[in-house]
Amino acid sequence: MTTPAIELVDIHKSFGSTRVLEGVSLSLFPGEVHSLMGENGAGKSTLVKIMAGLHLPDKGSFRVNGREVLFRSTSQAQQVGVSVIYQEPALFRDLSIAENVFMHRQPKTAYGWIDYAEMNRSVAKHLNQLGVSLRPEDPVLGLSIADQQIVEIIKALTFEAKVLIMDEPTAALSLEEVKRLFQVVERLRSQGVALLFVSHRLEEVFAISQRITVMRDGRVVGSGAATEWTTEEVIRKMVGRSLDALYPKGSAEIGKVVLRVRELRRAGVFKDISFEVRQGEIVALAGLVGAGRTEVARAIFGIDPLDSGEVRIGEMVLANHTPEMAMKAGIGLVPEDRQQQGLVMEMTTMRNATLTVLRRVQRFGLVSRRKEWEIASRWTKRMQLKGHIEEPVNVLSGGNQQKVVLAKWLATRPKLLIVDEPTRGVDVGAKSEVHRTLSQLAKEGMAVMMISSDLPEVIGMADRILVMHEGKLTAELARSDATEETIMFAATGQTESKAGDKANAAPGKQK
Amino acid sequence: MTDQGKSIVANNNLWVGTLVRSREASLVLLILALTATTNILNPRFLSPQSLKDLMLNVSIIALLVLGQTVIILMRQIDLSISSIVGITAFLSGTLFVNHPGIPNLVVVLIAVGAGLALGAVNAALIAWGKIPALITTLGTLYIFRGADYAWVHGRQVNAVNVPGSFLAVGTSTCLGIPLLTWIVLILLALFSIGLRQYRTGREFYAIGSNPGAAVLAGINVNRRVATGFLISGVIAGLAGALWLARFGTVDATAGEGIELSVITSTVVGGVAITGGVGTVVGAVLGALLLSVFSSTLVFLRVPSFWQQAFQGAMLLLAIAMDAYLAHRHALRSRVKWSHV
Amino acid sequence: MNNPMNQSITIKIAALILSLTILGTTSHGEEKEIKKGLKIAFVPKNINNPYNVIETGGSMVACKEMGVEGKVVGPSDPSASSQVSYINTLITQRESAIVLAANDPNALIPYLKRAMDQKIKVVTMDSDTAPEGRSIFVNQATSEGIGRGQVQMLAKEINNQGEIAILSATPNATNQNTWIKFMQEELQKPEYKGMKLVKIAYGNDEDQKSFTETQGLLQAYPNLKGIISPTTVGVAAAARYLSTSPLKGKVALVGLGTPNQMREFVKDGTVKEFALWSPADLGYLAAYAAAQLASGNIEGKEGETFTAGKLGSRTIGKDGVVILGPPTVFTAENIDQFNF
Amino acid sequence: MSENESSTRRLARRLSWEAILGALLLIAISGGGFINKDFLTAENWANLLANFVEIALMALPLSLIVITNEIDLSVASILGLSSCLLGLLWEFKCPMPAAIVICLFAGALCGALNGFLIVRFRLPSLAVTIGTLALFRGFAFILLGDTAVADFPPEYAAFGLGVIAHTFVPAPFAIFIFLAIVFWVVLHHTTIGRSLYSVGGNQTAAFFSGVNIHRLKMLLFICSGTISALAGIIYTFRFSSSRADNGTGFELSAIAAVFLGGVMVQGGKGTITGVVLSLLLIGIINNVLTLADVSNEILRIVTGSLLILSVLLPNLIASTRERWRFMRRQREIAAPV
Repeated sequence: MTTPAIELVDIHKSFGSTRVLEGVSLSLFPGEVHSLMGENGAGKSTLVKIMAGLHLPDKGSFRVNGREVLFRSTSQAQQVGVSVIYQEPALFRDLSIAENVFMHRQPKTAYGWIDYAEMNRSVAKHLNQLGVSLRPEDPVLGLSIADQQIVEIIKALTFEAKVLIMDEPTAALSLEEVKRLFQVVERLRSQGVALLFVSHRLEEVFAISQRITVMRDGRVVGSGAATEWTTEEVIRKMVGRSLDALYPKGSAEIGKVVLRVRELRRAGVFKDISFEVRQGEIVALAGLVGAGRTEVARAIFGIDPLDSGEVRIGEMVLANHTPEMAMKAGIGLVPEDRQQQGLVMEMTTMRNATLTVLRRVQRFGLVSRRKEWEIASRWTKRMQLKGHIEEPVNVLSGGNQQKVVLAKWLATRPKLLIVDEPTRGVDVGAKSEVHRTLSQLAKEGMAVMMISSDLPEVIGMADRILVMHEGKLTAELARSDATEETIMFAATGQTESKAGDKANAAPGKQK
Repeated sequence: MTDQGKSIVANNNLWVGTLVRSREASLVLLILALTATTNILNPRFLSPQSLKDLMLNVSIIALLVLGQTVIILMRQIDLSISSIVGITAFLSGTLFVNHPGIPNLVVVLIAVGAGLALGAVNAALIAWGKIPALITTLGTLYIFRGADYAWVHGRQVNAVNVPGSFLAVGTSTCLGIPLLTWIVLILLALFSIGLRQYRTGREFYAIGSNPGAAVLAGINVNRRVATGFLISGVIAGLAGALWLARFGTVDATAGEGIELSVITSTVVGGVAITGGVGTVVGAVLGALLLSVFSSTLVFLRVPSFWQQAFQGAMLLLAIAMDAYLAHRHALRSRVKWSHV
Repeated sequence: MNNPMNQSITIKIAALILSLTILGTTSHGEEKEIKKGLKIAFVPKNINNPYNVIETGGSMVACKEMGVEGKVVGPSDPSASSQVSYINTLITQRESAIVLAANDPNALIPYLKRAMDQKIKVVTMDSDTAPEGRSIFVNQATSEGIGRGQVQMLAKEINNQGEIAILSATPNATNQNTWIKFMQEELQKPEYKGMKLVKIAYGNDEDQKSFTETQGLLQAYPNLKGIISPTTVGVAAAARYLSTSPLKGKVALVGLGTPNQMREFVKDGTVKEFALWSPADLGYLAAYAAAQLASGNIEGKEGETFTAGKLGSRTIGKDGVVILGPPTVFTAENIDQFNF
Repeated sequence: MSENESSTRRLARRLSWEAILGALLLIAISGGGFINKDFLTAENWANLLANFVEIALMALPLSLIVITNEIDLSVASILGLSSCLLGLLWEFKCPMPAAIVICLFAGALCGALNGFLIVRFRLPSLAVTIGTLALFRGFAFILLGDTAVADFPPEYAAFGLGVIAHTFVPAPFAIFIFLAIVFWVVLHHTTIGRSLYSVGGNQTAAFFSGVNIHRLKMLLFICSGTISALAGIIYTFRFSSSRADNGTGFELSAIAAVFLGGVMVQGGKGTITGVVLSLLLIGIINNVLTLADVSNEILRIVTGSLLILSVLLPNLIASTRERWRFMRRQREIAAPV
């Protein structure tokens, strides 16, 4: 076998006290598409960032073409031929495609002027080779995400990239666009480029890769030629942790319908979304990243406008609503990104926790510190928050921050609580605290809608599971029918019957 | 589905293309229309003297607009230019007074050097002191003008003491166009080429368009931003020397308040205040439009007080229009659009 | 003459005063003592106007002669509100007297009254406030004489025919408005029925504003035959614009200007004649008036007389007005005899 | 980035900006008294306080605006416009109380225009208020042109000049004290204040928490317009003078005071106490320098430098600390790899 284009050996990486990578080894060979798979939080992104030169590994060796390297910046990586294409391309929207490709290294004419003709020629050549009908002079403004990725790929090609790493490039693409991307990938592979393809989508992985590596919890749990894998095996490896964590969803009395949505549509994002959530029920919304789950939640909460459809809380119909109105109707939303959307990092826990209930901390029009304290401490105590509530939240750990976000929503006493990835990036202790709280709340009659990519969590917590794929609901599974496999099949867009067959093929998992 | 997608993309490209091209075109049209209308109402509007005055009036603003364009392209702003003009204008005059017979070019070079030094103060504070450009240049607007007053203190340089050959720059013409305007036109051509044909020029656009991506592309953003403020300082220094040539008499107040006209011209000329978009030609046309506009007001005997209000309204109109077009474009291309 | 800058202005003014013909006769016998330890502050319209610098320069010479502690403070913009904070400070500093060139006839009154309540003597020079705001106003010449004289001067040049305009300083300047009032009265006379005042423009005593206002006047009123600019900044700026325009010699310009600023334009024919009193003498006289008041030698009543050094004795007229004397008319023939 | 912030925060915790300002203020007062015997007189303090009352008034709502990460450069133009409008109405024999109300209302309208453009069209407040800076000043000139109105009734002029009985506190300054207390209560002790900080700290999180950002910002700009108009009325009475160029350039002083008061440019931080202290500090420095016959131009340099230093110093301290930390980390990394 030839020398690998990139070879990672025993890479370790921690952020603070969190170990993200624990001894990962990976080799990419020229002329091969290597797929890297794993659940969210498995450590894929960190690995990609190390290869891109954005992070330095704590330990381990990194070889390019057999030579030991240490990237301190992305441009160093690019110079030795390692290019990365991210899910959201970082382009200059006001400049042309050709200029984006050649920024900071434009070819020059004899007089020292920028050689636009040469630039355009070179980009046009690549565009042609990739079979894309774009012109080099076109501005990037107005290009679809897929086309923007093409621009990034061409940028990588002009670096004469020997290694091309694509981090979930298809997450935001339509089927047609994916097809075109794959043609490009195929062409590059045949030219001897080593490709690393990070994806959740099983069918894509099997369609294009020669080699598959599966990661879980910062480790490689399986690696081999694509022909040696079956879909089921990949899924099993990905999720295959034992259900050791405690998911104490107790039985709760399922009551009246709290949330009923009908025919929700937001063009280009999701459509035909209808479901309901009842009192005491935890409904999970499962699916892959980019399937439109978060977007549905945002629309229900009034953050993004709906193109059509109806959101009904109890008897109240919400239309063109704002979060303020949604809150009045009794909805709470624990957003997916707690630092960007959930908390004001510089403010104290107390102020963050009462931000949603400002009306209730007043007395005679003024803020009563006592009431603030009462409300904030009631919920933070209940979740056993560590740390003083008059300290800014940015000194807290991820898990404790998540508890603050939960607390601020529970303080509104919502009828419906939407939680988006409630346990992402939190430690085990906080995780079970969150689960215990959610379960408790359901018991007290709250309706909970939970978005999660953590399948064991979904299965353990939910009474009912709705699965989304590419903006549509593809399955509704009762708790008793749900296995990681059934969910994953629906989430990867396999047809219903096929999902069933495959699930049956996995003995002992299906009832 | 794909065909449809592609046709939308193609449409957009066409549409954007015409839009970009049409900013300059529509400015030219507006200027022509305004000139024609005014000339019908008052035929003296297009008399040679009046045209000469018009060109002279716009020249110094247009010159400053060149520097400001570079700054705004990078999402920055330079309010201190008027104070730099004030200092360098008086400096040039003093040089003529204290060193009779000093070559004109030396004076201009010294003024430009002084502009560079003052620009360097801004550059250092913004690029390395990490103070937002607005605050820095607001502060230096004060400081430079204060220093100007403290230094000049009621003195005045009179036209008598400035050599005729230097004053000629502000008065005499070549091929019917004042020398001052020629200087601006030459610099306009140089800036146009610089921003279009050199890496540094393109990097100014890149930084304003997407600062994060600029860093990823390996551009030294700090250094480019600093370069921009140095350029702005140099231009302001030159403008100071030419201010003396144009007006002959300068005191400590030279140039006070013109930063607003310069910024308004630049923005009206299509340089987006959010960075990354615009050309120097457009910006200079913006300056010309405003100048023709104030001239029109004079010819139609509208009190000159109306000028300022019109200028403000035009600036608001320009940014509102830019925002509207950008918003419409965002809707058309269906980029995921977050509400916040 | 080679050096218009005012570094050595005091020396020159001293020389000038020595060489001046002493106006009026003095009788040294009735001269009263100036108190020791007086402090007099001079507040010009703004400190960076060359005219004001010459004027207060004269005041400082007088202070030196009298053994009085004098100082010049004031704002950098000619506005009444900026003067207020200086007046307040001077009250706090317990000056013996304040000499002021008022930027507004009314706005300063309450503050000046407060000063007088605290036994601080107030003298205005150049530009008056309403009489209740000061004890003595030291006037250049009779306002009536200046105003009517300007009209007569211009009428002579344009044969009593045609449209004329006035280019003034700030709209609230008391002296300017008084003169303009007398100009308008003079124009009512039948011999001037062929002359029509079409516009009063304001250059705010800023060089560039005056310059562009002149330009605007000529553009908006193509039939303009003459301009009166009773302010040194205005007349110099107007002359400069005219000297480079084809209208040079066709549009007559008269006004009040300093010989050094106007020399070039008189010699090249842009301006035939203009007038001015000696600003230094004005400041000198005001200083003496203030010192005499503060010494208790006079109270500012009509009919009182006091001595003013080289200028001899002066009598206080109606409303506490003291007159310096008739202005000098400068022409190509005599201008080289003057240097200020 | 977050580490940068946290080190700034840590610095802030260790040495509160208000404490630094307070110390500087004491130094300035004692220094002023030492340098000049006239400084510590009641009369001088009456002048000192009266001199910056308009700027102080405008700085109050401006602080709130900067806390929400916006800016309003048009305040001084609204002051000028309201002054002109008051003069014009008085000239047309409008009864004074009615004229005052109309002026305040006009100020509110100006603020509403700012708010509308910023909130509805999502335009950057910097660009919008540069535009309205010219527009409102232009309106002022259109209203009064080059003329001035000066014949205000003595009782109103007396209000502008007078002091509160038996104290050295000028009557207009009493309005400022009152409003400063109101703003202090609103910012630090009401839910509006809580919302303002959250919007400035993290606009997205505030929006997700149901804070009505649009309404909040709209209110702020209207408030800023109204108070600027009030400042214009006070200015007019103080000088018995209504002119189109009244208060030109005051926005710079107001902004300088806000930043010097510890309101962070990035939003989310700052207190009314800090702003009031910085206003006093600037006022005292100006007064001491004027008493020492330091010329007007030096005052400009001082104001400009204070503005820059108020942002530069915290930045420098934070970045030096950051660099130290970075270097240490680099050494740690370099070793094993």
